[in-house]
Amino acid sequence: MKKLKWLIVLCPCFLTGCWSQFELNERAFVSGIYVDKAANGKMEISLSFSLPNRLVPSDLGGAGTTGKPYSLQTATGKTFTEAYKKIQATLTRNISWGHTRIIIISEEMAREGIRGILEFVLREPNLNINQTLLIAPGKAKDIEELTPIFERFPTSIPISFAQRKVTVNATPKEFLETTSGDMIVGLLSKKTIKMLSEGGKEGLFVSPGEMALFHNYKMVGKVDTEVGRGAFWLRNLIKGAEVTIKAPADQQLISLLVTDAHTKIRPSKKEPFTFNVGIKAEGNISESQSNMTLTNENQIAQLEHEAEKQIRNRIKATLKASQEVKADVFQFSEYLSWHKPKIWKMVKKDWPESYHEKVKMNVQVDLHIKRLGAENNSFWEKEKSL
Amino acid sequence: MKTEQITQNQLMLFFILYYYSTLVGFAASQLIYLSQYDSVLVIYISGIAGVILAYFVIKLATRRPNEFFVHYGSEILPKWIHIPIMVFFFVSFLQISGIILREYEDFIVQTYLPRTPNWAVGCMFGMVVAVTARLGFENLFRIAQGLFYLVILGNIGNAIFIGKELQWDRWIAFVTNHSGQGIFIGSFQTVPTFGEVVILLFIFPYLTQKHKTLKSIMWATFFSALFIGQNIIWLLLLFGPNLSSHLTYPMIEMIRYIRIADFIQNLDHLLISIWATMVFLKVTVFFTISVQILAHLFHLKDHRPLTFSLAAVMVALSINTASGTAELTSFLYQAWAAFLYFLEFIPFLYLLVDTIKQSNKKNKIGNKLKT
Amino acid sequence: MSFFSKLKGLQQTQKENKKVFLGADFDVRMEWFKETFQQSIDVTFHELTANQTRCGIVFLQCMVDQQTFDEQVLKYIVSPHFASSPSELIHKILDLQAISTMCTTILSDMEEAAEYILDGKIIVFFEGDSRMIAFPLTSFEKRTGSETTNENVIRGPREAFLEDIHTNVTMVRRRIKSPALKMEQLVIGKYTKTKVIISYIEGLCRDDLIAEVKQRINRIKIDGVLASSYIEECIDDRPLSPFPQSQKTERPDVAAAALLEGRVVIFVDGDPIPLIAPVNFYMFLQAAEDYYQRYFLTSFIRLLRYGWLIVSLTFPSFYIAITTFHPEMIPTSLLLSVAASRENVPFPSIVEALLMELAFEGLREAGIRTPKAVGQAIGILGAIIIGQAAVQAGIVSAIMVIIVSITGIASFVIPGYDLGFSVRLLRFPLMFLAGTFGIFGLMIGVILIYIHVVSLRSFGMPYLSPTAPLRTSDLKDIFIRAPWWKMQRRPSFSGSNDRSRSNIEKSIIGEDED
Amino acid sequence: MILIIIGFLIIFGYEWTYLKSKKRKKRTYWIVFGIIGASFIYCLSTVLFEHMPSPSDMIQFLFEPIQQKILG
Repeated sequence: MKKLKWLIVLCPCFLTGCWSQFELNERAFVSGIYVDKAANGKMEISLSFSLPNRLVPSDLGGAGTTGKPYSLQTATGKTFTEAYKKIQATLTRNISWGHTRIIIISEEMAREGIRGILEFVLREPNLNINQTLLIAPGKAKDIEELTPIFERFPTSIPISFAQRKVTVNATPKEFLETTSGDMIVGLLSKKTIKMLSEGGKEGLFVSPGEMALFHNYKMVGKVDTEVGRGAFWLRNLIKGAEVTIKAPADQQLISLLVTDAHTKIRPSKKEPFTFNVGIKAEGNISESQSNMTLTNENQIAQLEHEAEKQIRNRIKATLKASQEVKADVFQFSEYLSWHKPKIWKMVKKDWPESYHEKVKMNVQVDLHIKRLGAENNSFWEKEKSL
Repeated sequence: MKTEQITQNQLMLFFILYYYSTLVGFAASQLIYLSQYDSVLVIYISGIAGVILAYFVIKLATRRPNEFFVHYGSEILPKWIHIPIMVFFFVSFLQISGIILREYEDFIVQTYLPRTPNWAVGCMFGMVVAVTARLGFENLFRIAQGLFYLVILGNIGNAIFIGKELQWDRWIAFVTNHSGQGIFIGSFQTVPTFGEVVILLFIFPYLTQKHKTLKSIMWATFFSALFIGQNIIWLLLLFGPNLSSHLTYPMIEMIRYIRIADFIQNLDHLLISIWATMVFLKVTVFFTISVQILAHLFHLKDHRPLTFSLAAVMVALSINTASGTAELTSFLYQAWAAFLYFLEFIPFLYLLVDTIKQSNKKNKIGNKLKT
Repeated sequence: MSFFSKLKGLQQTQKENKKVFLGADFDVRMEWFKETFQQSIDVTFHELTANQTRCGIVFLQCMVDQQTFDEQVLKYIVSPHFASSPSELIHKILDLQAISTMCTTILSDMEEAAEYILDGKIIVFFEGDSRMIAFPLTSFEKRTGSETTNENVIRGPREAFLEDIHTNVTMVRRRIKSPALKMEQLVIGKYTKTKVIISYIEGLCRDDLIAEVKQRINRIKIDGVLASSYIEECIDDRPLSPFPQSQKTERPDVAAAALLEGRVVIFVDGDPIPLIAPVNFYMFLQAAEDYYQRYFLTSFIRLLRYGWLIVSLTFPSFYIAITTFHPEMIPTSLLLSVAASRENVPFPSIVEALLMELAFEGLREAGIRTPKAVGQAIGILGAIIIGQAAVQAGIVSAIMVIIVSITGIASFVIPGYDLGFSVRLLRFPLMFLAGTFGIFGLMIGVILIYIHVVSLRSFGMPYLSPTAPLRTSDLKDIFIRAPWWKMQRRPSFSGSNDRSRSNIEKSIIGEDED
Repeated sequence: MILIIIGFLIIFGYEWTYLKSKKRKKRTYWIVFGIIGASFIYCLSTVLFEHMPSPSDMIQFLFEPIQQKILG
């Protein structure tokens, strides 16, 4: 036994220092991937690196924080690998994919198709398939130029959009799960504004915007923010979001915060192409510009009814938008295949057509307003009655 | 040689790990590819087949409960048939351990140690296997007992934390989606894995309370089918059959999906190393049996001096088996199952011959008594 | 091999010790004693005449209580009232032993007499009779006022064993006042003739265990036994294992508790730390205080100890593995600060870790060996000044200092010092493995250690005993400590048929609740 | 290759001391070292001849047609 232990102790001594080992300061950590379209059918890959050498505290011999702690490297290539290997060639450190959290693809590239990108993401063992996937208008790599006000890295900003569910959080995994490559993905919007924090300089400001519809891994259309709200309901992302509706009596605006929501999609039993969408939601009133008496049970019931109707219309609008481009972005086909495998087998071949023509939706919304907030009726309402 | 050291509890816990390890880790992708939503059903069918095989194996083994199969086998079949069969068993078990080791090497190298050569991983692993084999079955099963709780903890943790990511709407598919073809092909590939219970024949003399063996095996099969089934259901609910069958190692992708409060991510390395210990157990048990068969064939007092050299052969086999993943997978999917069927049906032959011989003997004695 | 041949040689020389009988002649015997103890200034030879009989008194000057001897023995012998004739004197002293209540020994073998003298007894012999009498008036300077120094408790007894074996045995006997408590004495060591007492409780302890312990101790042929560790190394099941296979304690209460569990305690004269066998892995993680504090607290602290045990074994290697092989395991924000602190470090992290670990071990060793007054200064120097300076100079990263400190603290959390030491030792091969194969290497190392521990035995008892092989009834005192009224059965390694240890009727809900 | 030779030398030495300490019969020595020798030759040949047939090739040759037939 003793000899053996020595053997085990000695064995690594012969071997240390080879193969897979890279120290932390020999690695370049990719925090985000930007994909743009380049000329001649090539793609332009930009990798955002975080630079820990610029984060060294100055009392430990660091250079202080003169530069920004991130950098962007760009290269073009026919395939993803070709491009990233070109970047690797210019770097002193090894590219490390493990901390990539976001992939941003330009609209132009998305319209071309993102199959190649997804293929690389899936095949590379170190890349997770649960990053955030977003589409950017114009050049994707410009997003990196935004000024991170609260965060250290620009990539944290779009990631937080997805995490806080202000835009649809589509991941490569969700894309890959589908049979047809139909998906709804969040689109960013860019704007240049004056930044107070940067001493009034003009800077890029990125916010969540419209939504992109994908069919067969290609972007085929967009829906605007208003219509896109329906997607939040259908994809079960609405929890924590705000819904503004018009009061039934005086058409003034009332805002609700959805505290709990659950969406259930089932193909209807009689008609295979009609889907029952059941939504159960709870919400609190966060603001009311209307004169309606919120403490009245009947009034609230009316308000709920009105809200349900509006939500229903939004969802239907979203569905219609997706049907127009034949993109089954909410995976109704999946529900059909789970519940009615036989029917699914028959319509599998020309599903986009059937989706476009036959699919209908029965939306059942059950909204319940639970709390009114710190005030019951709007304050001016009380003065009147006094 | 000391016998009767393995308690029934140890046997049960060991067999749970034994089934669980490779099926979940390596075979899940192929199984889901073949039988889609029927995979769980396939697991249960295979489990039942395994128990039936175990019944016959135990029946054969209980006739001479304290002797080694290698020794008493020549009483059943003529020596010139028995010894080649034993040599075949020896080579097969060594080959099986080599194949599992190869799958494991590929897995580790691809996922965690890119650029590390296969043989380095194999040598490290082979060394541990040899050390464990040297300690004999008693310690091997004790190791299993200790590891079991760790594995179960890991599994439960996995099940809980992944739960919120699952798409529960998909569960109805388990009820509605069936295909006879899928069940048949899936079962054909999976039954041999549960049929590996045939190793019981070689460890039978070591067991205590031998009459309870079948019960332990049944419980072990039940629990492992439960755990495997749960993992496969989780996989299907998380990724769907389409993506699951496209991933080389769907388990690891699933574990990567665990997010606890956005702080603890990527627990895969830890959980995978827990799982790897199970693979280690499986390789070791096959290896130990093959070494013991060889030692018994030569009528050696113990198997210890053979372990290290044969471990080297195992590592060499694991590398020599296939030149690449494509060759390995095509071998595993096209010939492996049939080979295992052949291997696992040999005990039936012995049982049959033995039964005939015994009834003959009885008849003869009966005849003698009559006359 | 050479070790064994030495042992054989020893055996032969010991056999040569023959008995020497020199008859009744006074001068011949006196001469023999003087020759035997030539050039030994501490041996006193005294001749006197009492009642017309020549008496010889031989003893080790500094090891006997001369005053008591004078008052209790000599006074009577010399007094003319004691006996009227030489033959009556001899008859009274040697046959009737009528001079004191001390447990004297009568002997006539000169070699034996010499041994008795060396053991601190007073030998008295008379003209005209070959027999000699030995008075056990051993008395020497002992350390007194014992208080625990290593196994400290907040609540519970503070008494600790001393060097003198008889004091130690008494301390245990005072706690277990039962005739079933047996103390068997053996003498080991060719020159030291050290007393070794094997104590156990008859009926609780397995008979084969007692026989095994005796047989193993009797097998030892050695020049000298100066401490219990001499014996420990000779009776280990697997002497090449880094893990301790018998427990050591300086507390009589721990020894008594071990006896009550059916274990054997081996006292060695001259060492305040007796051995306890058999032992399992988990006993090294139990402290005496566990049984004196409330069970909730104890259970929590025990679980904590297991956590720290794992930390102390694997923390540096885990750090090496994840930073050099799997940085994706670290959350991004943490990774960036780790990477930033490592940015200027010139060494690979395995070298860095080894450097720091070795420095830490050196500091610890220096702290123990240096005089107490200087020790504290070394602690401050090492911990604060060197650590700080090394980080600022960019030789090691701040994270590594944290890791090494945490590991160091973790190794002190383990109550069994022996186990703590072996864990500290095993850390180094694990670090190498982690530096070569990452988490996979670490896992291989941990499996190897686990396999080794599983296969270990301490006096036939499996080292991981209540968990592998599993004995559910014994688990009450392993990871947690169940309250006393729940632990009604003795651990299963006790040989007693009647395993019930206590019978306390206790319901959790108070009786007068309704 | 050097690693294999070193490895087998260590194995050889280790088993030699093991057998010696256990005082085994001469026959055991022959069998053990025979097996060590055979495994050494196998290991060496896997390194020297990259495309040496392995048992798996044999299994594939024998059982692939059978499985094909069963599965149709």
